[in-house]
Amino acid sequence: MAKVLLFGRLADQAGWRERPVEAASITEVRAALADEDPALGEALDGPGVQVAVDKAIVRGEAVLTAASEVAFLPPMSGG
Amino acid sequence: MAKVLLFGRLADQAGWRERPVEAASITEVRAALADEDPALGEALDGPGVQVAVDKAIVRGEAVLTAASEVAFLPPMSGG
Amino acid sequence: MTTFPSITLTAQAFEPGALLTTFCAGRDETGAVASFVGLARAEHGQARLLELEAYPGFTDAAIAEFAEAARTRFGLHDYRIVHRIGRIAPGETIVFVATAAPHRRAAFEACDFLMDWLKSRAPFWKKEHGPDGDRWIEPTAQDRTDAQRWDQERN
Amino acid sequence: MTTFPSITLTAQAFEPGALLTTFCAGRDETGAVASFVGLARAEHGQARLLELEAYPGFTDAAIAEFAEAARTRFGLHDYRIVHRIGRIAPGETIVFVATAAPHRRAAFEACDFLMDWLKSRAPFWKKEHGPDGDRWIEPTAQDRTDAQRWDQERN
Repeated sequence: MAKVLLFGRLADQAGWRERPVEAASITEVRAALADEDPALGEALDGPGVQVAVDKAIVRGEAVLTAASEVAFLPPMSGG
Repeated sequence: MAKVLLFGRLADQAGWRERPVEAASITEVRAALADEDPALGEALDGPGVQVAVDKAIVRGEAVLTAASEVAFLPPMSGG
Repeated sequence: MTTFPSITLTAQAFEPGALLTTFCAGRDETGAVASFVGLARAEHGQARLLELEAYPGFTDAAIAEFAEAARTRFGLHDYRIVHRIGRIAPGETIVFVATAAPHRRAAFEACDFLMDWLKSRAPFWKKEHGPDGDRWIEPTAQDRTDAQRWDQERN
Repeated sequence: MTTFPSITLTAQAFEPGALLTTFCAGRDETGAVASFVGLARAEHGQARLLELEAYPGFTDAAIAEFAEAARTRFGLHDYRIVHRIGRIAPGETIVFVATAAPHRRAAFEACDFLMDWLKSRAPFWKKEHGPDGDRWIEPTAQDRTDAQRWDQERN
């Protein structure tokens, strides 16, 4: 179980910004979300989308615990 | 007769900042002031000292009326 | 040194002058304070409402890391960054950045540097609510060019 | 446009934040306000009191002429310049300059440009009252270099 956060256009597309997902790795998070919403799954794999675990950018895989926070960050616009 | 103004180090040197001087041209102002205070006369002719008549820089000579304001401006320091 | 936070993200409208006064107060050795206020434009009646999303704890940490690097790079005494998040109406302040340094060249350059980065690379997501609907926007080509000026050392 | 004077010379201490707030208020199309505050430094206990002399009617006219040229050169919406004259204690504000433009590059450059000129070429006479007596001072080599940056067109 991990807390998943979506930002920017990803949140608009999904229709939610935060929810728990049953998953022990980033790959499992992606699979669970794609299974339920294939268009969102594709968007999460799209160009420029970064993943942060517990507020630090992660490139590649990461092991998640129940307390992990996984955020999908579309390209940042600046302020 | 003209109103003569001194600024910056010229005023400190002369011991005054403003006084009337009996003169019908800049040359006459310089002569009258140098006559009375030769060191001041030399300072007014020194490098970088500019003359303004009625708040406009004048290079060379100018005819003065009773209402004229003649200012001697040492090199400006910026603010 | 500072008795105020260096970085604030806020959903409330704020008043840049009050921040500047606080930032300038009680300085004996700071000769120069440069500051910048970014305002939401009305775009001549296109009346876009701006919406900025941040990731609390991530966005402010990224700004802090960058700002501390700027402090070192430019020899700043201090800086202050306040950034609006949420919905911002035309004329309202989006961002305030102030930098304090012994001399003005460092203060100006650091303020410019921070703004270029904040406008192009800081982790915000920006949406414009316009007459034709909403759209998420990305940095402009000018923003990228401005930020890239600093990637090579200047003299 | 402006409901405040553009240029003020004042013998009274002033508060830069209040000026910034007034300058930023009611702007719908100005995206960028850059500003600069110059403060008198204590110079680590050398405690120089600064004294600035202006020629009223001449100094403000020269500043206005230069500032209007800057407005044209940088496409400014507006500017505000307040300069102290008389005796200035350490920590007090000497100068406030603010520039308003559609975008930040023009606002920053214009503010920088105005400050370089004000610090090196504006018609003021400056005296420092230090522990070893008074002395009239002239622009520093750095001030001249800063001002000369603008004599050739930049891109």
